[in-house]
Amino acid sequence: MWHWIQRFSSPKHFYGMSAPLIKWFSVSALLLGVYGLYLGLFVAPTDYQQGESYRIIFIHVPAAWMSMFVYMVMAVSSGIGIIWQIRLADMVAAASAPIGASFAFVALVTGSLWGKPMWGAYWVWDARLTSELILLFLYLGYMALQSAIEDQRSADKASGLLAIVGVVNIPIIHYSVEWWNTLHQGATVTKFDKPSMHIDMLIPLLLMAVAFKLFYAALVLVRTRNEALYRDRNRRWVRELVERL
Amino acid sequence: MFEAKSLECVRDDRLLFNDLSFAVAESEVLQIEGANGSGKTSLLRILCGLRLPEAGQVLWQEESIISNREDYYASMVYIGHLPCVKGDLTVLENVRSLLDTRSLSLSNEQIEVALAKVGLASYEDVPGKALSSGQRRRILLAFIELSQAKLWILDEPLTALDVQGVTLMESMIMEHKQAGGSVVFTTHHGMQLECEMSSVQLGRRSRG
Amino acid sequence: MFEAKSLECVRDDRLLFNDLSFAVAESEVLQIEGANGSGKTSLLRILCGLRLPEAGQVLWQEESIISNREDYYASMVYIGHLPCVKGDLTVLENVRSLLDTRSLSLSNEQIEVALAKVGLASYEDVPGKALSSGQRRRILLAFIELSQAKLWILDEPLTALDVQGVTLMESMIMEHKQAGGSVVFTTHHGMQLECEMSSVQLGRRSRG
Amino acid sequence: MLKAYYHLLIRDLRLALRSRHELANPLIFFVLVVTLFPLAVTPTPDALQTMAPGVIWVSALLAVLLSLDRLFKLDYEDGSLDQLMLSPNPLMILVLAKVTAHWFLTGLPLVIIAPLLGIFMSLPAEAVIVLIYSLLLGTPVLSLVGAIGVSLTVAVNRGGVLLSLIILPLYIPILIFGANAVDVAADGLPVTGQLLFLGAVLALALSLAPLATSVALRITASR
Amino acid sequence: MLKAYYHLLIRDLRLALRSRHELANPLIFFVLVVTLFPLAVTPTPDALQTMAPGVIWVSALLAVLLSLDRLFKLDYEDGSLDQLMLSPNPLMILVLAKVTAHWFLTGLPLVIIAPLLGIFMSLPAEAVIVLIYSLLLGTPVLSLVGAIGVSLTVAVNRGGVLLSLIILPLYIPILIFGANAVDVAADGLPVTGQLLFLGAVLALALSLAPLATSVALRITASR
Amino acid sequence: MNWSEFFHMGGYAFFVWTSYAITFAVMLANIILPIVQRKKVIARIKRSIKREQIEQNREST
Ligand code: HEM
Ligand SMILES: Nc1ncnc2c1ncn2[C@@H]1O[C@H](COP(=O)(O)OP(=O)(O)OP(=O)(O)O)[C@@H](O)[C@H]1O
Ligand SMILES: Nc1ncnc2c1ncn2[C@@H]1O[C@H](COP(=O)(O)OP(=O)(O)OP(=O)(O)O)[C@@H](O)[C@H]1O
Ligand SMILES: [Mg+2]
Ligand SMILES: [Mg+2]
Repeated sequence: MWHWIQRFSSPKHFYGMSAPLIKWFSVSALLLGVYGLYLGLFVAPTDYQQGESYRIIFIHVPAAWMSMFVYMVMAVSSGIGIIWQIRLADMVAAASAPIGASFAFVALVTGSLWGKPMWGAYWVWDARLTSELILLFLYLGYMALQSAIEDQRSADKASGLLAIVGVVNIPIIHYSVEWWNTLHQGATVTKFDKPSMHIDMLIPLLLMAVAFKLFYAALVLVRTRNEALYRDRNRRWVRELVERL
Repeated sequence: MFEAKSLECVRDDRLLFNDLSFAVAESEVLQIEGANGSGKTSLLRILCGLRLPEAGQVLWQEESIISNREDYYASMVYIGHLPCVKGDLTVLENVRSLLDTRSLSLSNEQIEVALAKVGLASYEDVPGKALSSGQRRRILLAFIELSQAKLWILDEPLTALDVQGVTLMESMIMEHKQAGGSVVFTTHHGMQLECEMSSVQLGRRSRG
Repeated sequence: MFEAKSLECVRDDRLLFNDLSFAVAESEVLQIEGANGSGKTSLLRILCGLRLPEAGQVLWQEESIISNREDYYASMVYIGHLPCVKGDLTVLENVRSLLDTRSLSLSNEQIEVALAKVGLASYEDVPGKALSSGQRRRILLAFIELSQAKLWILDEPLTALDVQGVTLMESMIMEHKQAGGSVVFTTHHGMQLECEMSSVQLGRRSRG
Repeated sequence: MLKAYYHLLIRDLRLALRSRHELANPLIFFVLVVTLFPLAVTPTPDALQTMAPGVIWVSALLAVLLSLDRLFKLDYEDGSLDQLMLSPNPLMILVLAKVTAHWFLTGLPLVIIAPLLGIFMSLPAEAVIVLIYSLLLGTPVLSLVGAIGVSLTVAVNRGGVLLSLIILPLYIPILIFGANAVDVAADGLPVTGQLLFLGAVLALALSLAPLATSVALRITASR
Repeated sequence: MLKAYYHLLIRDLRLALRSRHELANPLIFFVLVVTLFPLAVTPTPDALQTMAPGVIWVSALLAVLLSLDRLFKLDYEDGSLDQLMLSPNPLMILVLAKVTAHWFLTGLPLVIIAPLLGIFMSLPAEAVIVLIYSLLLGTPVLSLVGAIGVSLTVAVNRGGVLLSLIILPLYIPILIFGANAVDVAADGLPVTGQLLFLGAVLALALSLAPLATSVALRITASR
Repeated sequence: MNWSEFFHMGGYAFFVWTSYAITFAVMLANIILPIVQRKKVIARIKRSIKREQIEQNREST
């Protein structure tokens, strides 16, 4: 079993195996995304409360979900990397960070663009927004630490540890901000009503969510392959592979 | 007693050594040789368990040092390139706080005897920052002397020592060997030990 | 050409030297000798005008170096204990930025010739942080070589150099002397120069 | 093991006492930053009072942040940290000793001086008392969590700002609850909830942070 | 001489660009510290707006302060600073080059990102524009004056907090005028007076600070 | 539905289309950057292979 995992998780094996997967993931992400956007932008009805502005939902919500999902992937694979010393896991974590950061960024930007028409301000200091912002900072911290430490192995372990500590922190932040806000219930906190989901809105939303996941899967594979090439640059399999290119 | 098993070390892009194995018995003195940048310091840090080798392992009394740190550290002492001396503590306090890391409580007299031996008699109360670099290294010599460790791992122990200092270090190693202890060390300068000495050679090809 | 006049240096409470005078003519090589902590580095920093002596002065072509820094610095070069190498710059960029401090604009070819001479051929594009300590010191050797300075002040130039490096340094000093330049240096290790060499001895009493 | 804890604690305190200006530094930084705000904002007593809990807490947090690198930096640079890691005692104990010393030297002085600043910024008496409690519970967490960050960045050349990037997100819950407790107390409401939360976070940090720090130190040493 | 200025400027910028994470750090610190405040204070838009000028200016000031030690520290540690001081070119020119590089790498990014934070803290548009101007005039002064402080403390081991003690008092006038300008602009009043003052201080700093810094460097080197 | 109405988005055009534009820009960057990165890595490995070959030749001669 152990040997099987070791062999299966060797960068060389991964490199060979991942190429077709990338193709499948990216093609299906594209198809689902296009169909989801078509349904979302053309078919879904106008929201009676928010007007057309709600159509931001089809990118905002999937991006927000992904930003959290990717962080979990990053933390879990960092944990695997630290505990079982599996290099591939470290690579997946390192490859996930920039993708997750860009999802968090998209969620923030689209959210605040949505906030202006809905709340009259680009930004309010409420629980969800604040914890998303801090999530972005956690990603940035991970990336900064990763690039600041020269020794690759230490960099992986150190930033992996940070990712894990960050996991402990995320729920704490979330509940602390929430509690802090509800204590101060007032004109400040703009509660947004959860739009009662019309089925015609829900379907494109879910399609987009799946498309984003597939997109992430394709991207993380591509980036992990790069990491594998770079980190194994002195091993024979990379040398032979590059010479064939 | 002490064994390195097919160690491999990679720094940045370069393989420094691989499949390096050797053993150190009691009363054995081992010199690690090699040009600048051949990986001596890296090897010694691996032997201490401070750095993890890319492959292979280090055994202390047949057990891996990583899973058995406490036993191993109770019987070894390491000095590296760095002085480990606090400018704000006196010589005596410096030695004492080094010994504290090993949970050794010695009397002032015992420490003073060792300080006298390494040529720091009457310096007990001088703060570290007022010492010259050679005198700083001598604090470490006193620490090794008092550490009651079986295995000494010394990285460039002759650094900054003048001629008398070198002789002192040599005689300390000889004494330790006679008492059944082992020593692993590196040096660029010749160490004249009047005893047999094994050696490990690193990084054959030197560039430039 | 270069003259030190009754210099005095005090560190903390200790008088390191006083009334120290000597002169260095063209084509002269001067070694500063002394045990650890006798004040060699302090003296060299005084000679560079980096540190002010407690008394006395340093003259360059009959003028005090403090009042005449620009002339003096245009014709001398100093290397100290520290590497002066930036980890993030390549070897070539490192040499170039050292030369920039002296406002020398040399072509890449000229620099590459010097790098080849000090044993760093084909290392032009390697970043400083990937060099071993010996290779770092060699960057300084290339800098001295290209500096077009008449007076070299070298503090422990043999630090971290292996046997080939030492030979290289020796031959560089000989060449510089033959070209009419002067050298002031310190070292703990023997430097075998096939020429006469004056010397100044610091701190007779060594303790410990 | 207790002896190892005690010896290291004493050593660190003694070292700090030897260079007395070092000792005062975080405190003075704290006072300076707190006083910057009334200078930068139009200081009506009302505005001051609304700002006071936040300003005092943020400044305390920054003062701790900036003092963090004395936790391991010097020991790392002169090699003493290697010796600590080669100690036969569990690394966690040694980490805990160093963190304790750090708290005595930064957190505790802040707790002591904070009431004065609170009064300067026209906080009511009950709020000042809650300020003391919240800092008393919060600053040890800052030291404990900070230790993880420093141990990760101690080998990095210009770690200063990197450290803040890593640590500040982790500090935010403590900041929110600490400042909020004082704020609520200023309005005369009960604050047991917030203080209990801070206590719980302290317990969590006490049990996890030394472990994480010692893992981080082993990673850092592996250079 | 101009060439020496230019070469050194280019070298410093190149060095910073090589380690890209370094580049972003003061900026991220700035954003983080600014976000700490709304978290610590009840964030009604009104309260935020009153605080905003002060908070943004204080944070910018702290970000510059913390980034200061990259001005000379590394060069000091690896000996490059000695080489600069042994250059036949006037030391003032070299100091000016290093300060310019420092401003490009910290002050300028702060000026660019500040409007965004102003909007987050509900500042009105006119105030945001004045914020940009005041930072544009103020941050170079922070770098110039900071350079004096760093050159004095670069040889001190744990200079961080000592540095803030020396520098912060010097920064206070700039802080007061900068924050006040934004504050006044938020109330819709004219601010030419404050901006003129900042301009005058900049001119003064430009003419005196490099000299003071080079004297301080000579003192520091004399170790 | 006609196109101009569609692009007008009931008056929310700025917010909706900026959101979509930024999202697509970020995604595009996410696609392009790893490809560029891959090219760089491969070029770097090729260069170091070449350098080693040169060095080997020099040693053998
Ligand atoms: C900068 C501003 C915003 C940020 C950072 C943000 C962030 C987030 C995050 C992190 C989530 C995922 C929450 C979860 O699943 O637990 C989310 C979901 C969502 N957001 Fe936003 N958001 C912002 C603004 C808005 C605005 C203005 C609206 C609409 C008025 C909105 C509508 C939604 C909806 C409908 C969901 C899905 C809720 C659910 O899953 O139950 N967001 N947002
Ligand atoms: N922190 C580091 N990061 C990356 N590479 C390093 C680091 N330290 C050393 N190296 C590289 O590892 C190699 C071995 O270094 P090491 O310090 O083990 O050599 P050494 O044999 O002790 O040399 P010396 O005789 O100079 O002490 C060197 O080529 C160096 O380039
Ligand atoms: N920064 C300092 N502060 C106080 N005293 C110092 C300092 N640096 C050196 N000293 C003292 O000055 C004396 C001379 O130091 P210096 O570095 O000049 O000696 P050196 O001859 O170069 O020694 P080495 O052979 O170790 O290089 C030493 O005794 C030392 O204690
Ligand atoms: Mg070594
Ligand atoms: Mg010296």
